[in-house]
Amino acid sequence: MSPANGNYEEVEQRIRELARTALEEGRVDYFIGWTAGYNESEVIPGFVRSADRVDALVWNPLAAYNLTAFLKRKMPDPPQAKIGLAVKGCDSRTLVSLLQEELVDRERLYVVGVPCEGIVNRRAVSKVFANEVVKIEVEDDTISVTNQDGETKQLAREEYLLDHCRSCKYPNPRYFDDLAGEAVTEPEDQAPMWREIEEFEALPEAEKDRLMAEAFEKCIRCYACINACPVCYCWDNCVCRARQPKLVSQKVNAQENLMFQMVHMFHVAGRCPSCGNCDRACPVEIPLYLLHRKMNKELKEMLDFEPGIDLEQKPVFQTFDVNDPFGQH
Amino acid sequence: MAQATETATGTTASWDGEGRVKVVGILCNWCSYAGADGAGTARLRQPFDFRIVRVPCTGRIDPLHILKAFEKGADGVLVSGCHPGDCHYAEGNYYARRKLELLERMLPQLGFEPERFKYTWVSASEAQRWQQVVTEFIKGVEKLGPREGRAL
Amino acid sequence: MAKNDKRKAASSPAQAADFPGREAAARGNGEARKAPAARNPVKTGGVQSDGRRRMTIDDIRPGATIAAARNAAGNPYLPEPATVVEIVPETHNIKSFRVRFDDEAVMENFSFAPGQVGQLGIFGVGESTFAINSSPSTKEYLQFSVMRTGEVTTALHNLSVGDKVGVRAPMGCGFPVDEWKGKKILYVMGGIGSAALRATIHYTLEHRDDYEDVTIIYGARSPEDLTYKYDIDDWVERKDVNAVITIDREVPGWDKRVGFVPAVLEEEQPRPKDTIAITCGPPIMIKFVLQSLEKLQFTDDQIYTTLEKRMKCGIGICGRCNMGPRYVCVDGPVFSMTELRELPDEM
Amino acid sequence: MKFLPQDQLEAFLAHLAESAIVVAPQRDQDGVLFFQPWEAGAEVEFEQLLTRQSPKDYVFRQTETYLKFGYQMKGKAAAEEEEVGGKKSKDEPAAEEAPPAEGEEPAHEVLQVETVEDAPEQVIFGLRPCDARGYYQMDQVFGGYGGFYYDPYYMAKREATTLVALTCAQPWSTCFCTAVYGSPSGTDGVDLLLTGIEGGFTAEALTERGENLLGFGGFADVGTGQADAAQTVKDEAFAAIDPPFEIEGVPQGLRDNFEDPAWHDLQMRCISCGTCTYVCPNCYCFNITDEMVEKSGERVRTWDNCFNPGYTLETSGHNPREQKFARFRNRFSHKFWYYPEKYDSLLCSGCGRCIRYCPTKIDLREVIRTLGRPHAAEAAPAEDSEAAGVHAQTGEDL
Repeated sequence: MSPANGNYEEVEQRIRELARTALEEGRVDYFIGWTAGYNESEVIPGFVRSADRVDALVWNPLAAYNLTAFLKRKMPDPPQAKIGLAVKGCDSRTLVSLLQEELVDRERLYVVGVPCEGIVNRRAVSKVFANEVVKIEVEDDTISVTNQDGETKQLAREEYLLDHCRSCKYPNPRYFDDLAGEAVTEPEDQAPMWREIEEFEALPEAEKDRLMAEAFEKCIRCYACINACPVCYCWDNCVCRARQPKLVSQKVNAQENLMFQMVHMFHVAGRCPSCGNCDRACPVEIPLYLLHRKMNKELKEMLDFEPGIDLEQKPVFQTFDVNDPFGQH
Repeated sequence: MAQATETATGTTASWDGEGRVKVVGILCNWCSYAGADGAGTARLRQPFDFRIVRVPCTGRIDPLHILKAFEKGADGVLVSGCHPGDCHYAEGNYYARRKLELLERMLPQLGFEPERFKYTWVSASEAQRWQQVVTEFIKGVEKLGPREGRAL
Repeated sequence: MAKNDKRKAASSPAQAADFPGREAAARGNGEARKAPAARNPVKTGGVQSDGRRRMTIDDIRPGATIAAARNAAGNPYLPEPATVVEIVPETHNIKSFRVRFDDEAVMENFSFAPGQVGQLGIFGVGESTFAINSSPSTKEYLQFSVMRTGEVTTALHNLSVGDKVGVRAPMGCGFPVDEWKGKKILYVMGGIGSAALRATIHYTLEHRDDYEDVTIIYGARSPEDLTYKYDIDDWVERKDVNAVITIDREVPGWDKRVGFVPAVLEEEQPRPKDTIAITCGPPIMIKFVLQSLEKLQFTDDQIYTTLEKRMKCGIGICGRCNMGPRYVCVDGPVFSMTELRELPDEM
Repeated sequence: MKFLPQDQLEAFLAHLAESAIVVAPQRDQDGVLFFQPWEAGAEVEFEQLLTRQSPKDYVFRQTETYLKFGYQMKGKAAAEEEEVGGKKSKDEPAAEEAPPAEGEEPAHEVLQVETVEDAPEQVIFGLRPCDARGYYQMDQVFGGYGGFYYDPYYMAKREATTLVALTCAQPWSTCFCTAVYGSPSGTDGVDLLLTGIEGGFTAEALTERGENLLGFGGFADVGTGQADAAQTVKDEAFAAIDPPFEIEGVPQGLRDNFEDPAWHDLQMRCISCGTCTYVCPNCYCFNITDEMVEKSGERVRTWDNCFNPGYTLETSGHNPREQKFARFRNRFSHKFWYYPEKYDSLLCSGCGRCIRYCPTKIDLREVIRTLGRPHAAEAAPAEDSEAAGVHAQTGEDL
């Protein structure tokens, strides 16, 4: 990850301009971007419906939410709203996945690409104080965190970025209509992509099993992960809540919770680029991204495939190659 | 009604399954199920602590079916279908192969020993091969013993 | 430091606790915030906001509050074991199940108000809510009619005589049959809607002298879809009942009426004076029946219906069967049109 | 009032643990604060204001198994049938084929049902007044208030539970307990209230149960100024919360605004998960299902929530709250209108967890401010509302 250019304000202005123009010209009914949350440490999804409200939109390294999650609900049923949307690099990959399966209607979509230089790991940052963090600011390579007493701590940006931002290969959107600001340089020498995964893989089976049980023991089955997931699109008809077939029971315990998460994982295999939206939505902080990244690591090794990169590519589990380099026996 | 018999590994266990492993086989109707049938007809000795689920095609199998089997107490799951290229429905097993391969690679992440899951291809005429595959697989599972108190 | 015992609610659950606002005031923490004036008196199951009383579980176990009665009766979640004694096939997808409680004393003491419902369940599958449609005077069994649609109903359809079920009954409020005394009664029902009204029809016919004219308009798609054929014959034969049986489309051999229920209702021209109309059937039928009744100048307080919602606990706790502040399971399933109009439209 | 010196805290916990399960806020492997059963030596965290989830799970279990049942073959030839895996139809007793020997039962399937009840004595230690008030408010629904049914599972646990609350010294920006008749030192439901001051905690018993806890030998009498110091902590905390809305008139407002287009507007970023309800100290809706494995199973009561699309889905396929906005509206209306109307109590204690842990930070305060005033529609005519505009244009909610 290259050091930050710190041109957040420029990009923010550009997003606002693009949204304003689109709204004024009637190209979109509403624009989905990021806006300020309940305090200055939170940035949340924001829906803007008139050009005079675009100034509510913000762009900074707290804008973690993958807004394509809002598309999965209604896009397949035309003729309905025309939607404008801002996407970061990883968000665009989920959009590409949806486009590959023709699950969103391109005709009704206006996409503003946002080059991204890494998103702050708000969860880690908020733990540097025991009491409430009320403000997070990023300037150059420093993250300043302020708590409710007004105390401020300076953190190294590099250490408090989301894990997958540190080894991000695609900081620029893979699909967009207009790009807000200039593309950032794509890193040449890759930070080790799968460090955490390899550490986990090296553990003995019993230990992995224990860690899994420990992680899923605390799942409360609120379904935030699947509802926040941009590529998990069954929405109101999730098989995890069905009685027939009964893959997952209503009982909440580590086993059922893990089974539920497996349903999520296998159902998004080949579409999920590990954007981390599920992980960040989890109210009890289960490190879901590890599972999804592991899956992507295996897909990469199996088929040299990365989800959401190429619009023309067929979804990897909806096709096959007779020469697939496995299962020949 | 306990009736002492030999397990694949030669240890004795009672008919009611106590002290034994539970192994589920998901077999395609056209090749592997016929192969297993053939092995039976030929009176080839097969381990019987093996519960077969017959499916029309391996393409029907969702990795979640396998996980569900484990969750409900299976100690091992063996999937077998037609050889690539010989699928009764032309290409079902090619799709299956990708899914099953991903599952096989993901299972260790969940704390499964690799010996607990295998997917393979056995044709209707390969009764001998079937005997060998299933015996070896169950031997592997028996060596590990039952999965108890596991996360999934 | 003022010490208020705030555990009242926990230590004596049925006792009313102070409204939280009053406590805040008593605590003397900074500014005391005022409680909002109670806009509506607290309603208890069965007594409506207008003070009218309806049949409730109170009426069945006199002299006790519902909670106390239930506690005396035991845990409201525990089904009473029962056995299927008879299965009556009604139509191609509806069967009536006659069940008896295994405990003879329970069977002996069981009574319910017409219109009340019960939870019929199979251990291992689940429970569903059905109207109790045997006559309230029948002591031999409870009858539930079940249309095969989902998981529980399919499992019920697979039962045989002698199989075990669990029953939690009675639940909810019945029809105010006592209030209707001296009035004309008009039943308008379609399809399986008859199941919810059968007990009430039996009640009014058994207490025939208490009521003026009784009219039953019952329609179904085809003769095969009519339920309770054994009852229909009786109704048609009786001189003191005006039974109008109709099917949607003419079929050979059918000697009764043809036409949709709302149309037949309008043709019958019942007079609204001193009449109570009770309707139940598919939502679309209810919608048109209500319009027809309006045309015939029935007022809201003359119209009653019984609703269904997804239910789980059946005792007003689990939260899903609400329409605004009312729960269908304890405040209903019987509602007058007047009551329904007050509630938010979440049918 | 008594005083518990800081160095006596662990001894007090250990004392409590002798006769009850002690549940206290502790960090898990990821540094997330949860209420967990306490064992000697474990580190209890009181510095962070709120745990991630309210402790309601200890009284209203997320998974409550209350019935266990099994179908078993009994009598002659049962074992043989099992062996061949024969599907012996239940209404076709084996006796017809082979009459049983004298004194031997014919084979038949027997249903065994067993009830499960479990309510160990427990102390929930270090919960905040809003959490305690959550129980207090839920007591109304589970306790049979107003003549409704009494819930034996909740109440058995509730009656075996002692609540030792801790005054909030420093409310968070999402706290709004004072707007809903609560207080950072509120006493609803609390048995013993601790207030952190220099060197330890003052302890006020509010009930007989609380009084009994003061029997622990580590308590000292309050010293000079300690009671005042505690009062200062309470007053400052109370003053630190600026009530974000006026509760009076909210039920009427929600009633008036039931059809208000602003509901569509506010729910746009809701993803319809259940996080808000599962972290909430008050939300109590549940589901009942039978879970079978082979021939034995359980009837379990599990948390459910009004955002679950299947919550109100009827077998016919009809769903009274099919659209997300209706489910969204139900949650707020239930807390501030339906529940007060039925139980004469609010169903919100102002902890603010739903705001903080919502994946998209839906703000309850904003919803109540917008829709909890009488006649919002009149204040902002529907025609002018943006939401109405979009809704009318596109006929959809996201």
